[in-house]
Amino acid sequence: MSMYVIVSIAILVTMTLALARALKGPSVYDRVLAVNMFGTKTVLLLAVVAFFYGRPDFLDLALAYALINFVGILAVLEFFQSQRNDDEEQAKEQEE
Amino acid sequence: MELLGYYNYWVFAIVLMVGFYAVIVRNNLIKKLLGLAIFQSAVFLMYITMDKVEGATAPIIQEGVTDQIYSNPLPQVLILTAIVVGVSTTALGLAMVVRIKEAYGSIEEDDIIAKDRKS
Amino acid sequence: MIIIFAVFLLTLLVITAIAIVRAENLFVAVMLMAIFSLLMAANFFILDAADVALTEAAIGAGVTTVIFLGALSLTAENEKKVELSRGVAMSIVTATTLLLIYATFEKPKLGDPEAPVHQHVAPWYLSETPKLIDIPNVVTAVLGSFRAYDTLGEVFVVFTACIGVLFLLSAKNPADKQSRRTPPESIGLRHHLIPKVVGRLLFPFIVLFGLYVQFHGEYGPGGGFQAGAIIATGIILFALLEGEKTALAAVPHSVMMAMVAGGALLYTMVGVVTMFMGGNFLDYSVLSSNPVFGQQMGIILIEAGVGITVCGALLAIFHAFAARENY
Amino acid sequence: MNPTEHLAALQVVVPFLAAPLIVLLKAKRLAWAATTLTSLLTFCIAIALTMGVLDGQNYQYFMGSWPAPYGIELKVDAFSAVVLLIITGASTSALIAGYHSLDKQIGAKRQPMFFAAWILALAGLAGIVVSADAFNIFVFMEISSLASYVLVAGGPDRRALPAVFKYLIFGTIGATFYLIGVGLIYMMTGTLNIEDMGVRIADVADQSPVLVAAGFITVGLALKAALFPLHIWLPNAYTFAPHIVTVFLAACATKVSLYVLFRFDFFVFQENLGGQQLHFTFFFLPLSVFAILIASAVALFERNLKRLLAWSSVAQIGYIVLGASLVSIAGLTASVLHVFNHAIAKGSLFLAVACLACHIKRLRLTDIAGCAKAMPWTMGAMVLAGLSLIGVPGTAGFISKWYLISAVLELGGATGVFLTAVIVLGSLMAVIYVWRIVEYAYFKPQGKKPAVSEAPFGILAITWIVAIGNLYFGINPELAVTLSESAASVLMGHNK
Amino acid sequence: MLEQVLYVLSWIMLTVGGFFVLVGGIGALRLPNFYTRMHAASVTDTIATFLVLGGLLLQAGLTIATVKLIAILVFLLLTGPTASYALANAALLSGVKSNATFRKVNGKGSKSGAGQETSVNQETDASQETSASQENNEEQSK
Repeated sequence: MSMYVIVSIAILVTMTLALARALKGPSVYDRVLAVNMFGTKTVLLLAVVAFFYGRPDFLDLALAYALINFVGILAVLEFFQSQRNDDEEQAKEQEE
Repeated sequence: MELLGYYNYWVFAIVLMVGFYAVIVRNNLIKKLLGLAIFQSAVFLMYITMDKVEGATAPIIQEGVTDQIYSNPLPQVLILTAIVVGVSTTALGLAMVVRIKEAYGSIEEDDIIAKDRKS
Repeated sequence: MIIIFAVFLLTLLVITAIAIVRAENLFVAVMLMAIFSLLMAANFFILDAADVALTEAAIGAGVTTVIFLGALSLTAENEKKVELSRGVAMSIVTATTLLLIYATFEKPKLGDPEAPVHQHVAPWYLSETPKLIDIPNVVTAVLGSFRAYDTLGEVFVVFTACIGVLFLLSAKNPADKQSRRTPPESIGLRHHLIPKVVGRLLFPFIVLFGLYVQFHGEYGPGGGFQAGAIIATGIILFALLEGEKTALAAVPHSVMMAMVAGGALLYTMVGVVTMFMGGNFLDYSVLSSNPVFGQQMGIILIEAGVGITVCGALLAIFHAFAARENY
Repeated sequence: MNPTEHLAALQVVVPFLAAPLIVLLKAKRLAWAATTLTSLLTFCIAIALTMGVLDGQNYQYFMGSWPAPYGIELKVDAFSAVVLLIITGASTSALIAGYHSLDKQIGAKRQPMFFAAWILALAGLAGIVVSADAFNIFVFMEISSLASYVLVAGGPDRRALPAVFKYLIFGTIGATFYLIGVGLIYMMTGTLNIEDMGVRIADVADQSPVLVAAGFITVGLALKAALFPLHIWLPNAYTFAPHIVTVFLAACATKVSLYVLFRFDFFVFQENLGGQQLHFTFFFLPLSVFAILIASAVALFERNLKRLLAWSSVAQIGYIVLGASLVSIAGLTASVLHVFNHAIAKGSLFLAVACLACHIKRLRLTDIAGCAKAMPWTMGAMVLAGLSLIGVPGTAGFISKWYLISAVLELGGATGVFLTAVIVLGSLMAVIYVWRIVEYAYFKPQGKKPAVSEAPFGILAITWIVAIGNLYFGINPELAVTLSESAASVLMGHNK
Repeated sequence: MLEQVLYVLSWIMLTVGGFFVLVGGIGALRLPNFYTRMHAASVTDTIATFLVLGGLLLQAGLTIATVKLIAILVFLLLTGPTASYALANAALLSGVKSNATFRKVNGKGSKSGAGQETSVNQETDASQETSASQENNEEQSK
């Protein structure tokens, strides 16, 4: 039992630190990094808590989280890219 | 421990009102929708809090285990519905915001009001 | 012990909520919203609501973030710092908070098994489900049979939202008059070979996992909503990697609409068939000579309807936002 | 299957079946025809239900055959029957008018989606009315609200968009407040069925969560019903919506929220919560008086025809709530009667507006100057409906105002006299704002604009049918009065 | 005997995993610039994940849970580095410099800076430099 608690506490502390990084910034990329890290830590936490509760069949959830986290990060990247495209085009228009 | 039993409900009240504050005070329409999403999430927390039974586990019946008690399934069903309702509202609101941006060139409430006055 | 974790997570939740409201950059606010959602989902899980946690993660953290980002890229990223009638709002908000906190003190405590919620209807569900429906997941039983009419309504909420978004975003863009520029071909994450390869590798597994969640919903956490959202997320991943066009070629618009309408229709038709077979609306026991088996069959059918509609609707909404840029 | 058994469910299931099919239709006329037919069918079901209720039948329906507190129960009584008639009737007549009116406002390609949203709004509103389950009401409330946001957003003016956004924000806050209230009551009673709640709440009635729940439910539903200080979303939403949407929503949307409010309050709270009757009166009576006076006064100075009528709607909600806030059989009868009569009057007024809009683009009062010459039939219908709105004897509006005044006078004393004065004053202001429309249409010289001609026959015919309804129910009020009286006794029956 | 060994082993793996999670978290908060922080975050995504899930695997024995755990592990080990790569790539392309934030940056002024960086135009090297210097100027002025 106790080792689950230790790991959970470590994960929780790290989640807090990641949240602090997300609040602090300074750049948007730092925040995205923090969100990603927060997501993977949630996956770990869920896996550990599932064992702690003695219901390992709930690992499905952790899997779903991992997946969604990944897609979320890629969506953010696509967002950056589309913004860069916009900026480039605006710059071109200004040159013209 | 006595007071911790109410902690969830306090968090519910505070988060609810943080969201509500954003909805009524913030000028930006997307911010309003974010506030609305927080506002609705707080209600989910309230419902889910009441389903917990001490020492129970999620209401998925384990075969062969007889003395296990289970948490209340009903609030969970209700909140499943409410989550979907929430995301539907958000999506519709965002579609409106996109249209407003195209029609007015701004998503700030005071700009929109000013532009309507002019026309 | 776990409850202390929950308290800790809830504190983080409050901090995140305040940070979202205070952030001036909307992108940052949306990122924090994803954290908010994950925190909420972790809390739900700790409070024994596995199904809800799955839904909140799939829909709240996944799809909502994607839709918000889609809307952000069409509007503006920064917020003007103007606040309307702050004093009045502050007093309303404080008053209501105090009222709600006042109301907590006569509420049953967290986890109190004597609370009235656990007395009347809920024990009946827990004790009768094995007899009447015989599936382990009581949440699915209540969702699919005892309160199936609510779920039908919920499917139509999604349906309405989908129609609404399509209706709103099918209007002409007034800024289009001088056809400002040829839109950039949306080609997905073009310079990113590694995400592309990994994404392609994962895509079939995501869909497979979605199907697993769909059909395992009677036995474990999951069901139509979660599965629909997960499969939609998978296809959104595909669209992000390969570009809008390829994704639309794979799942064209007409297919999405057929899914949205077909799922809703399937659900309603199950109800109508039970009516014709002599039961009440959505009384599945008449579907088969063995009422328990009929119930299970009905639940599988309506869950399929839910999954199809949710998946189609979320995809259609995503594409409506993504395609708006190309107008 | 015996259809009469399933009538209550069919009221919702029929539009639900139709909605997905309508989305898939490509041709706009086909979509229109399908929608109108469905709406007509629901209207027939509502009539059948009303006849049954008048025969003393009590419709009770268990979804999925699960008994009441475990499954979801549907229930139709006299009160529901009145509201159902209004909803389906308004929807059908507005749709018939839409054949001519809609093309100018919404492109052909988008019409199938618009009609699907329409039928969903209809299903949602009907679902709220037939349901006897508190959470189920929330779900259907959301269907109807989301669908009506879509409908309002169909307006061609860009100002429709901020208006509908505001509508969305307020609507969602209202619905979420309702959800909080239901959650708190569920927490204390363990049930979601409204009648079961009424039974089980007795033990915990004095505890703070229940009191707070009563507050949240009342405020949330008042917000959705656009009761006076919470009405700010309404005028713009009604003004910029497509004309036939205004007909539909003005006739029933806010009234359905009032329906839920009354039902909840009279079934669950009043008999159990100590002093709830007094609270109810103290909360709603002043608000309704303000609503009548202030909203009517605003309408006096309004220049846009549709917004003028929208403000008048806010005032009329005041009358309805005034009747209910007396917590007496007479007051409630007047209230339900006014729900019915106002729906007819406002419906025909907005239908006449839709007729005007066939040829006049903007609807400021100055734009309709002198149009009575070219459009005598349209203006005739509008005058008739306006008379009913004022409450001139011989029209439906008179009956409900009469019942309202007699209910108020039952109170006796200074309050009775004061409230009578308020009602009379409100009616006088209605005279003035209706007169302003008449003055512009009949007595102002036509501007330099090109001559307008009479609206197409179809839309005119439905306008006149509804307008004559005003006369019919003014001369033959028995049906409406009987229904309202039994509705009032259903509500008050729980009060003994 | 074997059971006890496995138990001890899983105990060690979980504890060490927890340690790495913590180290990564501290690093992500404390390290001076974006790329170093990313390095710290990657520690939690790879070795820590491996150790924690591995520890759970040993606990689970041979059940359906094992399969799920392995699936999660593979998934995280595949996606974590991919996300890191893509993020670093995006940051680099938009001109986040590894030395740009070495200077003591005032935490409060950071929010407006965040908006700036995404709109940096990186058409040419010259513009990149000017924009970077502009940023520094702004940071200094705060």
